Amino acid sequence: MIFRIPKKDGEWVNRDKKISFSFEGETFSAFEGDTITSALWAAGQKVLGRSFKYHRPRGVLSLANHDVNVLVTDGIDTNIRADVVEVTDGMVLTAVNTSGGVKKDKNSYIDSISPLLPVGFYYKAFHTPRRFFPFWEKVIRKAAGLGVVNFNYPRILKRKQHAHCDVLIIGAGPTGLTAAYTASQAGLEVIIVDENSQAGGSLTYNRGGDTTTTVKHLNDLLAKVTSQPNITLKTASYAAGYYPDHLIPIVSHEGMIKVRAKTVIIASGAFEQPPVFRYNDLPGVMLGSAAQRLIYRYGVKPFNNGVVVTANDYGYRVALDLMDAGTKVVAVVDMRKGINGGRDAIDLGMRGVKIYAGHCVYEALASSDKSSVRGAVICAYDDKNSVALTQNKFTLECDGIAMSAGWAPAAALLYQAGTGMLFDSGVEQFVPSRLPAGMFAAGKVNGIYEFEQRINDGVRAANQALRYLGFGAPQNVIEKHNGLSPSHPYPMVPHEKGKNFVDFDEDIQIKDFVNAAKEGFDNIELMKRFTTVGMGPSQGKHSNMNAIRILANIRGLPVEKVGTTTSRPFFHPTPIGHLGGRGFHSHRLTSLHDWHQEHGAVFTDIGAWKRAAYYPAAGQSRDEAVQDEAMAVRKAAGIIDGSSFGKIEIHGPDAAVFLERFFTGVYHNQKVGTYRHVMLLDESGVIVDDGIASRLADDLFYISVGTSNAAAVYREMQRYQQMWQLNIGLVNVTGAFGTINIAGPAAREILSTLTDLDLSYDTFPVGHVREGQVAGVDVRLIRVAFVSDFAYEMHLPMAKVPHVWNALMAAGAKHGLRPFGSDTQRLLRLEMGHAMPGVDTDGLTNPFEVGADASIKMNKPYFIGQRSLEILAKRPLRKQLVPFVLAENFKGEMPMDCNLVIDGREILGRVTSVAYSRFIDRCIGFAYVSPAKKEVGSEFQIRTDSGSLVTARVVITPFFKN
Amino acid sequence: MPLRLLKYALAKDHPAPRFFKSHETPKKSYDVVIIGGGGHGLAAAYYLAKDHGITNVAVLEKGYIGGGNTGRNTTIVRSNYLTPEGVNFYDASVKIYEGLSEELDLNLFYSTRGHFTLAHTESAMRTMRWRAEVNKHVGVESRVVGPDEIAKACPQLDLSCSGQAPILGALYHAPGSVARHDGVAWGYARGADSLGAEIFQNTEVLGIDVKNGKVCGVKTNKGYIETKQVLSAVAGFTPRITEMVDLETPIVIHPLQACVTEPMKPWLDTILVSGSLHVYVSQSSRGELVMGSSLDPYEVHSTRSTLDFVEGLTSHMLDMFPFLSNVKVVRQWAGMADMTPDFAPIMGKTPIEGFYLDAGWGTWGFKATPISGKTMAQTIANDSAPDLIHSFRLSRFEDYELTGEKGAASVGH
Amino acid sequence: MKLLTCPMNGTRPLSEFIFGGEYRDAPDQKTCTDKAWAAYVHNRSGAPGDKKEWWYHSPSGTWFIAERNTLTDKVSRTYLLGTQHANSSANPVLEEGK
Amino acid sequence: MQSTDMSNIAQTSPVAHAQTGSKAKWDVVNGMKIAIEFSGSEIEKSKKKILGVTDTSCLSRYGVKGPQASQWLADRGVAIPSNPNSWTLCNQTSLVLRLGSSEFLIEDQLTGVTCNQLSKDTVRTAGVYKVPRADAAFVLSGSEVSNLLSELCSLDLREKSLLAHDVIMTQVAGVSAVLWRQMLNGEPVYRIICDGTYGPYMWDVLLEIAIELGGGAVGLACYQN
Repeated sequence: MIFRIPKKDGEWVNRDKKISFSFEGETFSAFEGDTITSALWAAGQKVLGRSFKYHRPRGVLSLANHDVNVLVTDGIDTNIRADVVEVTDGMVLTAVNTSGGVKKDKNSYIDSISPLLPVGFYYKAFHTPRRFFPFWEKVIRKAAGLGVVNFNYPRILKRKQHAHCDVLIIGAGPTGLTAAYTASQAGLEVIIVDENSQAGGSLTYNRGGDTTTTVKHLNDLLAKVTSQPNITLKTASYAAGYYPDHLIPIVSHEGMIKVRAKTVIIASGAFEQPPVFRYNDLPGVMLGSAAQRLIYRYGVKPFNNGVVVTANDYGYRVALDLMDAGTKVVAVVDMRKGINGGRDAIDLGMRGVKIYAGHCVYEALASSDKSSVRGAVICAYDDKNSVALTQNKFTLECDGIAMSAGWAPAAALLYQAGTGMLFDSGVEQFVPSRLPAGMFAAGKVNGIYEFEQRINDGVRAANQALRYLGFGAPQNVIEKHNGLSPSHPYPMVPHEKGKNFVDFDEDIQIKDFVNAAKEGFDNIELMKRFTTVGMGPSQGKHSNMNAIRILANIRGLPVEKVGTTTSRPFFHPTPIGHLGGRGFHSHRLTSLHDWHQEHGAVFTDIGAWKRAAYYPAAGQSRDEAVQDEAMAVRKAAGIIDGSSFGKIEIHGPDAAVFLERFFTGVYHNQKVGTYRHVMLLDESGVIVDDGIASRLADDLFYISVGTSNAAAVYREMQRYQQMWQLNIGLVNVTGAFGTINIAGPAAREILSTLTDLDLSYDTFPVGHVREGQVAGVDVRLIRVAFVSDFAYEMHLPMAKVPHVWNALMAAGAKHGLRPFGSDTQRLLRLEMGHAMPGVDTDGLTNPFEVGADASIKMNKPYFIGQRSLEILAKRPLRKQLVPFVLAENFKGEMPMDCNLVIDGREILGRVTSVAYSRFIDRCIGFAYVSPAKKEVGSEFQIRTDSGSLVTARVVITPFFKN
Repeated sequence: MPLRLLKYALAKDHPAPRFFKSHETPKKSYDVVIIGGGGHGLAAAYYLAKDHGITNVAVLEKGYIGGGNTGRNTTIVRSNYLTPEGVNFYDASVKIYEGLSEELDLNLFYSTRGHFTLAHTESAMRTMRWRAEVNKHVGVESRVVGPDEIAKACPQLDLSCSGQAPILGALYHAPGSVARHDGVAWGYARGADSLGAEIFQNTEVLGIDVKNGKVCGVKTNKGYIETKQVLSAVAGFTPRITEMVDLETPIVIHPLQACVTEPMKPWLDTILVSGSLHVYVSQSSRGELVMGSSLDPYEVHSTRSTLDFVEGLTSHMLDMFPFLSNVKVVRQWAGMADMTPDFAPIMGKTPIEGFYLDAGWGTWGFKATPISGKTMAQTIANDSAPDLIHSFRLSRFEDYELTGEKGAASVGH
Repeated sequence: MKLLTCPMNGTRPLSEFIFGGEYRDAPDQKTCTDKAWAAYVHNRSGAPGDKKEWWYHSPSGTWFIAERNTLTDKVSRTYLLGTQHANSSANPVLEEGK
Repeated sequence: MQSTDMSNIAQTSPVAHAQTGSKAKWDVVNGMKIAIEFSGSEIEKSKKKILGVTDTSCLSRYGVKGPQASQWLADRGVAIPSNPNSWTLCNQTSLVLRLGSSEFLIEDQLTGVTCNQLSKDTVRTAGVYKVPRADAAFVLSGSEVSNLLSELCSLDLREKSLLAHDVIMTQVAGVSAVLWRQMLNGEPVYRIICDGTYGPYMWDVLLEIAIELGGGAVGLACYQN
């Protein structure tokens, strides 16, 4: 650890805990608390990764979670951000996106052919002749992408929780900590988060050589904040984005906390921005704040002999910190004219540091293997017109360059929340001008840089939040930044040979912007898309501001006229496992679910329900099982659990009126003890669902409808009742009642052993309803002929269904009673000739097309969809649903649901249901045909999957009557 | 390296000209004014000039070209629709796309990957067969495939979807492709510009002049433009334009969201769609997973992002690809979609003479870009819509002759 | 996620609600023309602006009316149909500020 | 037709399906077979302190709604909560929950009798509509409950926000549910009820998280005396 320096107060590494890990095959040691990068840098390892496009060697840039050229993999996980991820003992790491290792990346030749890859080159070539494109595409796809995904990576379910607070503060720097303490004094619930593993923000690295004062400031603030029970401080947690009504997900290693805040204070600080000069990307060239982080967080000396290039006064503090770390500061190169840097400059001068004002780094010089810096070429610089005056350029030997040119506000969440931002030339950055209700900004993000002013701004923002929440608090004003701008308006050094990088993610240089503009992409959004600036993993944190400046310069516009690109979540890339979390897949079970399982049922999902589809005997196919179950119903008896059906009670004197408006039929004259068909349409006359309405009393109807639409039908009833305000009460008993249907010639006899009700077919015919007891349980007994003419459907409390079911099974044993499932029910109802909404209809089917004219009572004053039916009735029928059979003992390829009905080139319609019925010994089904073919006896052609044509003939229903 | 890149290496000055001239103020009048500088509007301008020699055309774009849904969609191109009208229409689009890079001399990265629409339920399987049969009938390569064939094309896919929604099969559509969405707009812009059409960015339409049922001019923030023919090609903003001419339509706006991951080395070669899990995903040429889901559930004229969208999408992505837990989502965004009651576009003439609609694109606009441009150009040139788009006419709603795409709506995009 | 205030149950995240579409008065179906009815059934006032909308709070089964601006997505008030007086605001979080 | 029939009919808790496989001890309470013990009272008592999940579906419930419902209940001596979405105690042994303004759910605690009395009254009255109940009901106890709820429900359910007599209808793990706090045997607990057909799902979700947080399944026995 040759670059490790003696311990200083406040560092983040624990020197008592030594750990070791390997990188690119070499073993390294580190301290607990080191990030991968800090540990490697401490060991003198400079080439930490390769760039995305040119595969240039890269080292430290920010140490602030946007060094995306330094992504590593541990073989399990990939695209690990080395600059911020803490190294752990035994880690085995390699850099991603290299061919043959980070030191000798075979792809580094791309750097030398970069002239062949102008901006947007992939739009300009590879597509002619067309037949070659697939080849080029493979080449390019291989080159693209960063890490390799591990297909065996385990599914990790992170916890996702909700939290609520009065004030959420983003950023635990001096500003945020101050705001938190101020807000907490009113007894409010405060949550303050920071993405760093420790709170303190700039106080943890920016010291200007003065550790004592800085650490005292930090400790005082932390002490105040931690003393408040109503403040929750979360470090290593970042605010991933802003969503409407102050919903902000806070992401940490543990998971995601969705904070719903009454007010939000953004104190997220600013990102340091690199000046742009040739080879500003060499390992050893880093942001001033990155050098400071190395020194004070990790006790690592950034380099031995350093040049500081600055375009603001911050660089002078960086120089002092470097000296504090034992780095020899060869020179401070200030791109600005005149005497700057205030007291720090004098201090540096007295300590013998040469200061070159009005100069720039014209280019950094690379060591022979391009793996590090060997010097910096310095020349005079006219920073008003940003031209390098190279006539007297000279070289300074050094092994590192620290860059300070200014800042860009970390304003992503402010933008996402819809904050209006204005460019403040006093600080050369965008600052909030119009904040959304309940949202406040403070500190650097607000254009405030001086320490005391940031403290005051934290207090001010907290007071504003308090007033917003209705508390009394002083109204302070934002203190304007006094003094020179912390950011330089145009820290760019042109160089004919280029390689002066603006976006390190995507290897974009100044000339790329110039050329993009030349080609017409001179709008910031178009330029972003054409150059891909800011589209890399760091999302423009270090490149967007310079890109805007360059475009403004090209177009001769002020920066604010160029504007910014839209900010979108996420602030940092956020793992899918965190966002997905524990997936909830709710489902409903009937009270017979255990029974079905024990009897080998195969289940199918219908809406939220798990229904028994059929009960195969050992080794039995679905079709065999279904035919057996169907035969049992036809020859003896079958029983099905229909508990998932929709069940709705309509009480009250206006019940019949409600039904007549809601459904297509007539109900006012319906006799108690009978049921009638109900059909629901939408306003355009399309069939929504159908079912039956049993009249249990003058003022009580009991509706049962299909499984999948039940909730929607009930919901629509509630909506229309709100409009109609009839004297009724709606009760949804779908979950409270279960349903058993026993069907078949033996059904009546089986049932009769368990009830005193008179079940004879003539006194209790199809269409009638009784209430009574079965097996000692009160039931509603309905003679519904959906699957069979000899069927009895019982509706009873869900919890008592198993009792009745078991009683029936026992009583039915000697009659050959067996359970049947929903798949069998489909076949049975088909044999009976009943069309099913959703199966035999689609999103546009009207009642005429399914021949349901009988269910439509047009002479009523009103029902939903009536007026549209009047219109449709005048129009020619487009298609008609018909029952059909295939030839007797048809042996060809079986048609399937949704095979087409074909007439030459014309599609007449499609098959909606088709099956072989063992009972009828015929292939039967429903199909849509052209009205011309709807007459009984007419024939049409169905085309099977393999393309053969099968002749079908229109018949009457029920099918077994043919 | 292709030779054509050499010139960039040799030339001292970047040798590429502007894609399209930058015009500031429009002329007094144009034969045709196209509202909307997205793919559709620019394609219409291109084909008006190329196919019909109509070049006195202005394309008015409120923002920057391709900045609407053209630049926001997930770039999937396919033609496996449910109705013959739909299949024919989108098939014609696919056929133009296949040669478009050459025609526009711009590499659109039109990449045919094959498109699987996964079915997790019996009823979904029915819809897949329905679409497959119609596609086959019209001559488009689609068929119902079983789990093994899906596994062969995408071995990384968990066919049981974590046991939550086992995959029963899929509709396989061989021509399914992806393309560079921005490039499509830029290519058409360059083509239209070179043939004489004028493109105006930052030019907003403030009103449309209609006198006794005829279009006679357009008011813009850059002055008044006389014209007898106006095409509205502003998916996401259609109701604002139709309101200017008092034209009622069924269109309502719902946001459609999408998101993208960090780049990773290519592994997903096909395009996958799951209706039940509301997921569609492909891997871009940059190596990002480009993912989308179903429409936002309520009307709002905004491109705001929501967290529940990305939560739901990622949760279902993990059902399909459990190993993605630590792959990171970089960015989410949204576009505004023109939704119609039958999930089909509204194209062609309107009751207002000289006012043409290219709208109602729902979530299907990008794949239709070339053919909508071609057919709308035809419609404008002949003042009559070609048969290919007859069933998409606005009057179908008054006639109760909605198209049947609704049946396939659950599996869109 | 966005918040919406149910007149009966208070402010809840949008996930608890189902959007019921624009609230519209139907023309008199006895007297209106086929054309007018078809327009009512199919056409919508799709331009952005203040709309009266149906919303349904699923856990409690409450239908109510929300007056919402479809451009800003801000809800000005919500109420049960027939009780027009606004008995709740769009979003306490955003409107507590004085 | 609310349980006028012979009550000796075997019923099983709607949640039971999720507990088959667990070595639960079963008993019949109020005519319903329900899990009364899972891992022994000692262990369960300790889990109960951290995060206990208990199936209380067997408690008798009675539902009624309609414009006249509150009058009808009042006439039968049932205490009516004054505000919508709140609950009150009736005869010390029954909870009366007011769901919205005109629907009521009465739950007899282990010793309560109100529901049985009410259900004997089978005469149908204008403006009073009985709501048959078949709920899955749960008790959540212990120090970690709000931690668990913070993952399953987006509302602020901490004691300072969910007041003593509040009743809320919301979604828990994506399922519509009624939620409130109450005292049980002198201990503060959270209560969740949802449609019985969602019972097994809800149990699985609650238990999975409870176990992660150091709690677990607690049998009804822990509350029976």
